[in-house]
Amino acid sequence: MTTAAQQIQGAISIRNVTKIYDPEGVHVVAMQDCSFEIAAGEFVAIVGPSGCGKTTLLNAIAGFDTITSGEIHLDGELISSTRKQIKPDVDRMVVFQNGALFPWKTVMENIIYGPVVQGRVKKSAAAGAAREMLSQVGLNGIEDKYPEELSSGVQRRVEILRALINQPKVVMLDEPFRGLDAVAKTVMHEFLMEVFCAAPRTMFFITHDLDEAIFLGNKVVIMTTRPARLKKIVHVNLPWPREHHMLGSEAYLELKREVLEAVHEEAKKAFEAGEREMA
Amino acid sequence: MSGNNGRGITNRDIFGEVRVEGVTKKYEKEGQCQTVLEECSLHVQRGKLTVLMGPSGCGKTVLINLIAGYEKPTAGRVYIDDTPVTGPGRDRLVVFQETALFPWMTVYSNVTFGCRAQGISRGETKERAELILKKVGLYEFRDKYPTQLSGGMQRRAELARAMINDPKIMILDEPFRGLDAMTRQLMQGFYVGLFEEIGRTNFFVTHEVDEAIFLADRLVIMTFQPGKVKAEIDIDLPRPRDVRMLASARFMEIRGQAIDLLYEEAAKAFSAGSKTAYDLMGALVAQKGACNCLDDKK
Amino acid sequence: MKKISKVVNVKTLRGVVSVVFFVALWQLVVLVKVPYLQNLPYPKEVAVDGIQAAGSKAYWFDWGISLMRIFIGFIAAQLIGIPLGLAMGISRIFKSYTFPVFEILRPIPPIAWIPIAILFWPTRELSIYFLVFIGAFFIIVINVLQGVSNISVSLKWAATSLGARPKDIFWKIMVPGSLPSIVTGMTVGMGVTWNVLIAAEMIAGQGGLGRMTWEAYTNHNIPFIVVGMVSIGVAGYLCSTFIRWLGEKAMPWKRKF
Amino acid sequence: MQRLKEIFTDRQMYRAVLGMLAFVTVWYLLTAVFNLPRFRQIPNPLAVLKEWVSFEPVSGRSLFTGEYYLDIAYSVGRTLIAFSLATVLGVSLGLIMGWNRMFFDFTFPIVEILRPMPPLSWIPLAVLILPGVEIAVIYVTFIAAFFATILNTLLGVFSIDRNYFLAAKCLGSKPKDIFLNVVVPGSLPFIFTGLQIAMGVSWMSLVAGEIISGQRGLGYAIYEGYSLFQYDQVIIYMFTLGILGYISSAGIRAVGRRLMSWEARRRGA
Repeated sequence: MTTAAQQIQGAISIRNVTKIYDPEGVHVVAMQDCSFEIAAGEFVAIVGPSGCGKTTLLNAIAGFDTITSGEIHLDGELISSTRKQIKPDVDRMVVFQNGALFPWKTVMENIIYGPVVQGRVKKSAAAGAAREMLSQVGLNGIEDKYPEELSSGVQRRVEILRALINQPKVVMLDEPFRGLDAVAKTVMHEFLMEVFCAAPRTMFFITHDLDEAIFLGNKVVIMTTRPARLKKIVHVNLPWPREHHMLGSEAYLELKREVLEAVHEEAKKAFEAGEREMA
Repeated sequence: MSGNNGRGITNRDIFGEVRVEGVTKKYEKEGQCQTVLEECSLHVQRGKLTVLMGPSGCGKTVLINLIAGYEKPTAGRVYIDDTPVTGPGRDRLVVFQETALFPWMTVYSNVTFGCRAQGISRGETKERAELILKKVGLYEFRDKYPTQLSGGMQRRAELARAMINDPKIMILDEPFRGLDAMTRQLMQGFYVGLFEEIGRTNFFVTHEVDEAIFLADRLVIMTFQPGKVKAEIDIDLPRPRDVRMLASARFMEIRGQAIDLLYEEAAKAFSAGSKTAYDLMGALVAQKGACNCLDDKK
Repeated sequence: MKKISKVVNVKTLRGVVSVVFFVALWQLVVLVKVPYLQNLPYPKEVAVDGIQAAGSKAYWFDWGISLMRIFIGFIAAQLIGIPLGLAMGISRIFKSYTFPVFEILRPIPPIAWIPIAILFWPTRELSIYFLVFIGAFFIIVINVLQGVSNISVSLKWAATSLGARPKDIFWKIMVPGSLPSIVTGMTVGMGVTWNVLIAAEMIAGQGGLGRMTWEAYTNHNIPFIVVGMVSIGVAGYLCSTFIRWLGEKAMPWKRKF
Repeated sequence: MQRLKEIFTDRQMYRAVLGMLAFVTVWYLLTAVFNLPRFRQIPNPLAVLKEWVSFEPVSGRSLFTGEYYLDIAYSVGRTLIAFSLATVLGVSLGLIMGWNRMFFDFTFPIVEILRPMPPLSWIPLAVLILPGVEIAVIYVTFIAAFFATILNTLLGVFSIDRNYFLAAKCLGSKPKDIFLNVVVPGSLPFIFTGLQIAMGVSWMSLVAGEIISGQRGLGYAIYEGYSLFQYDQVIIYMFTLGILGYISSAGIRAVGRRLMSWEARRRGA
């Protein structure tokens, strides 16, 4: 994957980003002075306590929401700041937490929605590309089904394909495998790794599952509890493609211990803060 | 954790044991007969935490309903301390999936529901409730309604509602389902701490491998339809359990073992045409990687 | 200061603008004599008539009559409908006997009962109560029935495990569990009830807001017709608000913080 | 197994039939046999049925007379016109209101002012102002359906998960695409609930409108039957209205299932 690094785009630079919701009223500081860099073609896993502002960061990068101060650049181009907010663009694709496949469209209609609505290709050409993509990952014969007829695992994969068909620079996934059981998750990891290795691009992957974060990530970014700041970045130097036997290796366990400690500390803080807030 | 609770009662009186012997459960739905459990036998040991795992649709919840007495087996028997189960009873309390707190009662009324239904005096009820609410850290929240609590607090309230009755057996059906991973882990720590302090027979059902291994004394894995026990693994991680164990070599070893067993069942489920399993195998066929790496491990 | 800025925001401003615009449009329509709509009274005429009416005893007497009819018919519908719905929801056998009959009578519009009601009940007043009752009855039964069947089994099981007897299950699980649906049913029923009452008063009534409006019609007093309509609207709105308030009081657990 | 299922459903059927028989019997006993004071006036079920299927009905209206179907045609025609108008206007207004914040802020207060007035309170004004009683009756029927449709459409738009909007945006949709691909299909389930309710109130307002304004149709026929002492006719028309109401809401359900095949398939799965 490093050989292809020259053509790969999608370097993200997050500089001193602060986000305050409802500054005049409740005044919730979701993110404070958060900065870090994501190299082009890197698989970054973001972990942190729930409600800490990971999704806020994702919304800012995707262009769904403005930020209060700071700047976010994509390949040197300003994509989000206080002065100027750039609308979501097709170079950044999002896979949502609870899934956002349109329930009223079939799998095929969902996948080709992006290319057709952008007016890039004809419907038939898009359908051909979609069919090929589906068969590559072994999902033949589901083109005419509605999402809710499929298991959540398949739904997730279709949603990832719907993002990938647009050839984005960055794919952002917000806890995409939440709620799947352990076996289904392993399959999803294989799937994601395969599509990533086939065509590396920047992946911004929010998760709560530490094994998943280390197993898939080039680096694991650990955020603090609210207001979200950068707590620690753990670089994962396991070779690609990742394989399951690595899960037992000493190097892996060492990484896991490091991440676990940092995350657990923040989770406890978040929990206590939450309890205080309720009272 | 042993029977020494200062009341001079033996272990046997406060901790129950469950024996499921050759239980079969069939359902008739739209003219079709579906065997959910077949010749299923299981032993939940006295004072131990037994965790049950299996693919979705393997009849975990049905097994719980049988033990709790909400449903009756088609064949076979369930024994609690050598007495056959005939219906629901106060010696076995169930903590349900999602939550079954009564939304129209405050935390206090929920927790004391059992005491009031059994006609225990007001003073004693109050005393017991205060003790247990303090233990689960909900004393200040006793006058709130369940919807006003966070997910983690709701689960603790439900644990308290069951524990206040001193059941001989606690049955927990995926009690932390729907919580986010972080809260879930904290709840696991909290729950395992309570178990290590009080003991009592616990029967815990989950589909999370990490959760299962982290909590269990003994891990039971079920087969896909019809459900019966496929394997039992003794978890020899030391107690008290600590989150750091999640990163221990022994933990990862057991985890790999469990996932292999579950994978086999998922494959079987696929050939049975299960919707959930379709996606596992669809991927398995296409991705040699997945198969290879499984083979590597064996 | 903060409070004021919360009340006077863009949204309320737009609301005020839209209402002012609506009244202005009304005025304009009459002024430039848009075909048919030119027969409408000016807003001012309606306002004057309304203020005049508010000062007269007869006007408030009509309010009282209508409210009393609603009250009696509606309460009767709840007293009979709620237990019936609960019984149908709890006992499947009872439901399979009664539900079909219920389903045959339900689609008949309540107003179609008017002749039979007049025929059967000895006084007009009683037949109006009956019509109001019919308007609210079917709706409350259907809602209670749905409410009971939506109560999750695990709540019943949990209660049984904790040692609750059937009596406890009924009073502590079934009744509070179906309360949200009861309130929904009452809110919807209140709307239908006013509709039925107005028709019944116009057709068969003596006194009441519907009759008042009808008399304005026979006298060709158009401004007063509008006064009647507005009065009916306000009365209906007050009744629905009252039910919602009652619902909030009865279900403190639905309140968020 | 098949047999067990049949027995089960049979038992349901058997109870339903028994329940209805009991209802008719009680009705018969009260009206025809016991000769109770108030019940005496009410026609008994046998007489009603005889009249309904008679070739030479006393009232001139039965299953075998043209008059009967003419009455039905009048009412159905009015309901159809009013209901379609309400659907077209209500759904489109509701969709735009839900989609555009500004439009919503300007129009919703007016809707809220007009909505609490029961549709039937419009009758006197409509009769006086509108050209012709026929249009007044249709207008009253329309008003009833209109508010129910508009409100449910609004609810439908508001119920759409925010993520669908974001996903559509991020896939490169323009506002028009979002409207057609997210707003419209996303609110369909609620729109159809609204249409069901609207159909119910339409029939009710229609009957009242026909009675009060004296236009031909089922409502009028009911009242006419009452004034001419043809009480059998009243009951026949009540049931006819019930049947028509049931058919029309079943029709809406069927159209809804057609348009929302994703919902139907999910339930089937």
